[in-house]
Amino acid sequence: MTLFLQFLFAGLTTGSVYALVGIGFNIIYNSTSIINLAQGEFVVLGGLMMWFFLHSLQLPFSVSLCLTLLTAAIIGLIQERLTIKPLLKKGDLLLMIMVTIAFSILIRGILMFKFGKDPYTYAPFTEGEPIEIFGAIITQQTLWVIGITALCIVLLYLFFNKTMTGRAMKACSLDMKAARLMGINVSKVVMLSFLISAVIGAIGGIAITPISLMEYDKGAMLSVKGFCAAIMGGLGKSRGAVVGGFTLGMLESLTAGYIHSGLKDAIALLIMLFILFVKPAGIFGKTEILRLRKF
Amino acid sequence: MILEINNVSKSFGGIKALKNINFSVKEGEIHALIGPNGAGKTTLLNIISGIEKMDSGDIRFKNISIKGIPPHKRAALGIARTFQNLEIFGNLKVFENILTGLYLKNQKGFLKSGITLKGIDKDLIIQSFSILEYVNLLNKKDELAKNLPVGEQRLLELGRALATDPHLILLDEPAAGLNMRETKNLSQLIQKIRDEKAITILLVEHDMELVMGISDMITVLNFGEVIAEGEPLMIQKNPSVISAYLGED
Amino acid sequence: MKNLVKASLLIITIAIALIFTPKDSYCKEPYKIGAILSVTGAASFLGEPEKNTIIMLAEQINKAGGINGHPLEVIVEDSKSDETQAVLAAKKLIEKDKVLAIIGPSTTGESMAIIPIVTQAKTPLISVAAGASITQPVQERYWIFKTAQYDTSAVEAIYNHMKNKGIKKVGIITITTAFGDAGRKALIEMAPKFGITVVADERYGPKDTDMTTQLVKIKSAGAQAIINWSVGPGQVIVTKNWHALKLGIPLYQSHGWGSKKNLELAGKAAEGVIAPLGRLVVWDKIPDKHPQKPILKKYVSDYEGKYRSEPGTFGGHAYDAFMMVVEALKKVGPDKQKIRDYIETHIKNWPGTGGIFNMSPKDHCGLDMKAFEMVIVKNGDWEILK
Amino acid sequence: MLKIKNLDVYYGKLYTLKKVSLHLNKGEIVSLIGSNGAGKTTLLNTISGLIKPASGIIALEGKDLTNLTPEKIVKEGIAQVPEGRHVFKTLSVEENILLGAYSRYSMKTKREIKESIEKIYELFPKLKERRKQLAGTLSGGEQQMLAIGRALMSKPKLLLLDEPSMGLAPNIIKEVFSYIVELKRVFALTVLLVEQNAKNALKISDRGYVLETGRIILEGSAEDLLMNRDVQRAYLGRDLDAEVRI
Amino acid sequence: MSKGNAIGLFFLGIFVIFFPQIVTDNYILTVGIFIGINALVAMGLSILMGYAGQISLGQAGFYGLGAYVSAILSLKFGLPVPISVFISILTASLIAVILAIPSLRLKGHYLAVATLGFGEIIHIILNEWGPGGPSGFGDIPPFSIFGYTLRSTVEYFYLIWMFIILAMTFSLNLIHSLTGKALRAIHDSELASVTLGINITKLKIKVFVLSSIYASLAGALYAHYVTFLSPSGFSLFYSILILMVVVIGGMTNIWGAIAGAIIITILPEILRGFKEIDILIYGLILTFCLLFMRKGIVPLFIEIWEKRIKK
Repeated sequence: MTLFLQFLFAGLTTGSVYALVGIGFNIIYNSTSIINLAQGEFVVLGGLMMWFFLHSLQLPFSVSLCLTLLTAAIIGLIQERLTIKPLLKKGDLLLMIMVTIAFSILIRGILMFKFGKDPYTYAPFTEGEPIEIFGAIITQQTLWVIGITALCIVLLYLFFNKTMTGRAMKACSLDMKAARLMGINVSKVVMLSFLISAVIGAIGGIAITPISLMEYDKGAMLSVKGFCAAIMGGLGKSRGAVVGGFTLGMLESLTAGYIHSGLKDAIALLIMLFILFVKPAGIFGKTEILRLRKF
Repeated sequence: MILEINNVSKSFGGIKALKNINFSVKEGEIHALIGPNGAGKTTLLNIISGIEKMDSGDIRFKNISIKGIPPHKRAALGIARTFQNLEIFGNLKVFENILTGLYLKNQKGFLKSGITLKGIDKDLIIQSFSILEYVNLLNKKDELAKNLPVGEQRLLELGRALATDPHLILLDEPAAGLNMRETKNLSQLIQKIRDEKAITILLVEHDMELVMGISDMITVLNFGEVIAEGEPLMIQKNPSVISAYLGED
Repeated sequence: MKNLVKASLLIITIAIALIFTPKDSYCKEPYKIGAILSVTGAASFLGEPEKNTIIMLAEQINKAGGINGHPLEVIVEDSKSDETQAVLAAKKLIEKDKVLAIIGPSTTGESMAIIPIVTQAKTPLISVAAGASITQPVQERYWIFKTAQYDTSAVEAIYNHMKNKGIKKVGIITITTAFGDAGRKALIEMAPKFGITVVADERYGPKDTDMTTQLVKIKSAGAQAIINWSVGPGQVIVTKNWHALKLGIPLYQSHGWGSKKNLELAGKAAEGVIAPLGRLVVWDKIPDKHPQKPILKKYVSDYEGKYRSEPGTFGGHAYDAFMMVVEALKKVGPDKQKIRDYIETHIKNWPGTGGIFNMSPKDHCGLDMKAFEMVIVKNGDWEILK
Repeated sequence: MLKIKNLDVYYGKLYTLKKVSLHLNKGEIVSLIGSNGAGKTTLLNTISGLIKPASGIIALEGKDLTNLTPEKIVKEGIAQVPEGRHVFKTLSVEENILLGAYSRYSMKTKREIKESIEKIYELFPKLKERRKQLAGTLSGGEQQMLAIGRALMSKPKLLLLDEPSMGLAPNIIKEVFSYIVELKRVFALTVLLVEQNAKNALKISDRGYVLETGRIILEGSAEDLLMNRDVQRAYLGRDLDAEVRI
Repeated sequence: MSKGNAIGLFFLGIFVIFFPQIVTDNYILTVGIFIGINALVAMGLSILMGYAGQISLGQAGFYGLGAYVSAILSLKFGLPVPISVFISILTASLIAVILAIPSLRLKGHYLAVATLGFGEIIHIILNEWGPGGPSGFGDIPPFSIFGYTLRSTVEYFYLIWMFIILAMTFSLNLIHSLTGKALRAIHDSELASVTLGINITKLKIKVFVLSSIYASLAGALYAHYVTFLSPSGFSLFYSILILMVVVIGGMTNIWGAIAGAIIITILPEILRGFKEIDILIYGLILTFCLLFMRKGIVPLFIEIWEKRIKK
C-alpha cells in the first residue's frame, strides 16, 4: 500500500507537467487546428528564466515570477506573429508541423546559447520537511506542483466559462464564421491562445524545476509526453488533457514500479500509438468536423 | 437501367439527409437531380461514387449491387464524377491531369514503373491530347491546372472523368461560376458526350435553364426525399416542385 | 559608432600584431597533434573542460618555447557527441592535417567508432573515455591508449568500501546512456567477487524528472545501499529524491559525481553521499607528499585562473593524454610509431591527474582502483574517507 | 440607409457577384430572392465583411464600410444571422446570447447587457426555459430563434437574415416569419432577408430584389414580384410565354 | 524519365566516377560518403512528402533498423554482408507495411506524431535490447562481396554513390511514370484521386515502404562503413535532420534530397567554429527556409532558370 501510494505521488508530479503541456496543446489546437510541437520548450523556458531572474539578477521571487511569465508570453506572441500567422492562411499542414519544429529548435538554440548545457535549479517554494501520508512521503514542492496545476485548471475553467474573452475563444474554436459575425477578432484569439499556452507551459516549468532541475534540451521529451496526454484525453478537450496527463504520469510510474523502469517511455508511446490507430480521424476527416468540442 | 437507387437513407449526427430515396437512371440519358439547398443532392452523389457510406438501402450499377465497394473500384466499374468545389490537381499540368484519369485503365506495377526507363507511353500522351481536344482545352495542355480560369477547370475535370472511360458520369454543379457563354458551351458538350460516346450522365445543377434545356429526365429532391420525377415540362408544372422552390402559399 | 571605432581599432591592432609577429621566432616546423572532443552535444560536459585543458596546455608549452624548439600545433575538432562526426573528424585530422597523434574522443562510442580508422592510418590514439573495450583486447588495440580510469576500477573502489562496511545487498539505479550502461554492466559483473548481491536493477532516462518510484522499489527490495551511476542532472535528482524519501540507507554515486556544481544543485540533500573520485577533485585534501599533488595543484589553479570554472575529472583525462604525447614527442620526435612505443614502454610510475600510470603492452590504460579516493559529502564539501 | 453600388465579388476564382447595386430604406424589410448559387449568401457575407469585394461601395447611413473588418462592421450596427444558424452548439443558450453582445461588452455595459438578455427572453420565452441547455440540443426552430436573438444582442440597426426557413417544418417557418415582423417593430430594425422560400419572404417584405447568377435581374415592391412571371423563371427556368405558345 | 533528368543523372554518374580521381583527400571523400547516406534517407522521405503528401518523423527508426539488423546478422550470425543488408531491408519494409496500414489512415499531425512515436520506440528498443545497449557495439564486418572486402574510403564512396544513382534512377522513373502522376494527384486531392480509380491506400503504403527501403539501405551501409553502432545516432534528432534536408532541398524535386544533404552535411563542418550556436543556426536556417523559401532550393533554382529562359 505504502509502495503503491509512493508510486502514485511520483506519477502525480510528472503527470502534472504532462497535463499542463497537454492543455497548452489543446488551447492552440482549438483555435488553429495546429499541434504546436514547440510546446515543451516553454516549460524549459519557464524554469530557466525563473532561475535567471532569481539567481543571476537576484530579484525577489514574486518579481521573478512575473517577469518569467511575461517572457514566456512574449515568446509565445513572437512565435505566433512571426511563424504561425504568415503561414496560417496557406493551410498547409505539413508546413505548419515543420514550422513549429523549427521554432522549437530555435528556442532550444537560444536557451543553449544563453544558459549552456548545465542543469539549473533553485530552492523549493517553501522550505521544510517532506510530509508523510500513510507511510508514503511527499515533498512540499510536489504539493506545490500539484496545487499549481489544479489552480491552473480552475483558472482556465473560469476564464473559458466566466469571462467574455474566454467565451469568445471557445466560440472561435466552435464556429469560426459565427464568431466573426459576433464581432470576435479571430486573429487576436489565435494570438491569445499562443500566449496562454506559453504561459501555462512556463508555469509548469517554474513549479517543477526545484524538483527535477531544468536544462536546455528537456523540451522535446516534454512535448512528446504532453502530446500523448492530449491524445489520450481526446485532442481538443482540455479536461481530457488533465485526465490524460495524470493517467500517463501514473502509468509511467506504475510501469517503472511494477514492471521495469527501462520500459516506461516505451509504454507511453505504445499507448499513444494504440489510441491513434484505434481512433483515426478517417481519410476525409469528416468525423473531425462533426465532433462536438468541449472544454 | 444503368443505375438504380433503392431505399437509400443517410443521416448526419441525427439529421436525416436522405430518406428512402428511390429512383433509377436509364442508360444513355441525361438525368438531372435538382432541389433546393440542403435537399441532399451532393450527399447522394457522394454515396453513389462511394466517398460516403449510406446508412441503409442499396445501389445497383449495371444490375450489380455496388454496396460496400470502395470508391476506387467503383471508378473501375465505370462511374466517374466531377466536383462542385473543383478538385483538380493544381500542381500538375493540364495534360497530366488527364493522364491521372488514364491511369485507371493503363496502370503498371509500382516496381515496373521504377525500372521502366522511357516513362509514359507516347500513346497515352496522344490519347490525353485527343481528350483535351474533345473538351476544347488542347491549347492549354502545358499549363499548370491551377492557373486555368474556373470555366476551363470545370472542363478539365470533365475531361479527366472522361479519361477513365466511364459508363456513367456524375456531374456536381458543373455550371457553377460559369458565364452565359461558357454555360452554353458546357451544355453542348454534355449533350455531345451523351450522343457521341453513349455515356450516361447524372447531373446536379442549379442553373435551371441548363437543366431544363438538356435533361431527358429530372428527379426533384426536397428535405432528403424525392418529391417529383418526370420530364422537364412536367416538372416545371408540378405544384409540389413550385412550392418547394418558391415557398408554400 | 563607438563600437565601430573599437572594432576597427581591434582589427588594426590584430593586423599589425600579425604582420610584426616575428615569423622566425620558431624556425622549426611545428608538431601537429589532433584532438576529437565532444565539445557540443549530449556529452559536452566531458568535451568542454577537455578542450579547455588542451588549449591551455598548448599555450603554456608554446610560450615556453615549444617542444625541442618545435612549436606545438593542436587542432581540436568538435565531434558533437556523435559517432558520425567523430569519424569525419578523425579522417580530417589524419588525411588533411596529418597529425602525429590524436587525443580523444570523449565518449566510448565515439572512440570505438574511430578505432578502425586510426588503426588503419597507424596513428596513436589516446582516448579520454572510460570504456574497457577501448583498449581491450589489447593485441587488437595496438595503437590505442586511454587515460580515464576503468569503470571497473571505480566499481571496485565502491564495492571494497561496502565490503568493509558489511554491506551485502545493493540496489543499483543507472541512467540509460552509454555512461550509465557501462557502469551497470560493471556493477552487476563485479558484485559476486565482493560477495555482494544486486537486489534491484533500476534505470531512468536522461530527461526524466522524478526517480522516487525507482528508489522506493530499491528500498523495498531490501537493499542496504543504493548506487547511482550517471552524469548530468540525473544524479542530482536521485540525490534529492533519496534525501526527501529518508530511505535510511547510504547513497553511493559514480566517479561522475566529482563536480562542485552537483553539490550546489543538490544542496543539503547531498550530505552523506559517498563516491569514488579521482584525486583531482580533492587535491587540496591529499597529503603534500603524494606524488600527484604538485601536478594537481598547478593544473587546477592554472585552469581555474584561466577559465573561472573547475576542470573536473574529465579535464584531467585530457591533461594526462596531452602530457603523455608531449613527453613522447620530446623524447622521440615526430614519429608516430616511436611515439606509440614510447607511451607503451616508458609511461611507468608516471604521476598524472587521474592517478599514477603504469602502461605496459598488456595494459594500455595503466590505472587501477588506487586511482580513486572514497569521498563523502560533508558540510557542502568533499571529505576523504579513510 | 444601406447603399450598395456596383459590387463585384470573386469567391475564390468564381465571379459570383456582378455589379450588384441595391439599397434599403430605414425601417424596411427587403427580401433578396433567387435560386441556389445565385450569390445571395455571398452578398450578405460581403456586407458583413467576411468577404472582401473586388470593387464597389457598401455604405451604411453614409459611412463607407467597404474595407472594414467584420468586427468593425458589427460595431457599426450590422448583424447577420448566418445560413444554417451557426449557433455555438456546445455552449449554453445563455452563453450564446451573451456572445452576441461581444462587440459592445465592457465593464460599463455589463448591466445594460443583462437587461438586453432579459428583453430577448421576453421575446422568446422558450429560450428562457432552456437557458442552461446546450444550444446543440435545441430543435431547428429554437436554434433559429437563438441565432436571431444572439444577433440582436449587438443592438444592430440593420439585421441580415440568411435563409431563416432552411431546414424547418412549414408551421415553424410561419412562426419564424411572424417573429421577424414582430422584431422589426420592437427594435425598429431594418431587415435584409435572403430567402429561397420566395412567397413567404415576399409576404412580409416591403420590397424585393431577385438575384440570378450574380446579377440583380428584378426589383420592385413585394406584391409586384409575387405576381411576376420572371420570378418563376428565375427559379425553375420556365419560360411561361413559351409554354403558352405550345 | 524526362530528358533533363536523364542528362542530370548522366552528369552525376560522370561526376561520381571522376570525383575521387581529382579529389584524393580522404576527408572530403568521407564527407561525400555521409552526404550520400543522408541523401539516400532523404530521397525516400522526399517522395513520401513531396509526392504522396505524407509526413514522417520516424525515418530514423528505419535507418536504425537497417543498420542494426544488418550489423547483427553479419556480426553475430556470420551472414555474408550483402545478404544481411538484403535481410535488413526486408525487415524494415515488413515493419513499414505493418506500420503503414494503420498510420496512413491518419492525417497531418496525427500521422506526424504516430511516425514520431514509432521512431522513438525503435530508439528505445535499440537502447534497451540492442547489442551493447546504449554503449553500442563495434567490430561490425566491413562491406564485402564475392570475397572482396571494401576497405578504402574511395571504395565506399563508389559503393554508396552507386546506390544513390540506382535509387535516383528508380525514383525518377517512378515519378515520371503514370504511377508518379497518380502519386502527385494524391498529394493535390485525395478525394478526386479515389474517384478516378486510384487506390490511394495501396499507393501510399508502397511509397511508405519505398522510403523505408531507402532509409534501411542507408542504415546498413552506414553500419558496415563505420563498423560501430550506438543508438544515439538513430534518435528523433536524425529524423528531424532528414526532414530539414528535404525541406531545404525542396520536397517537390528528388534532386532536392541531394542538394539538401550536401548543405546539411557540410554545414556542421563549416560551423565547427561556432560550436555554441550551431543549434541556433540550424533553427534559424530551417525557420527561414519555411517562411521565405517554402519550395526549397532546387525548385527555386529551376524556377529562376525557367524565368531566365523565358526572357
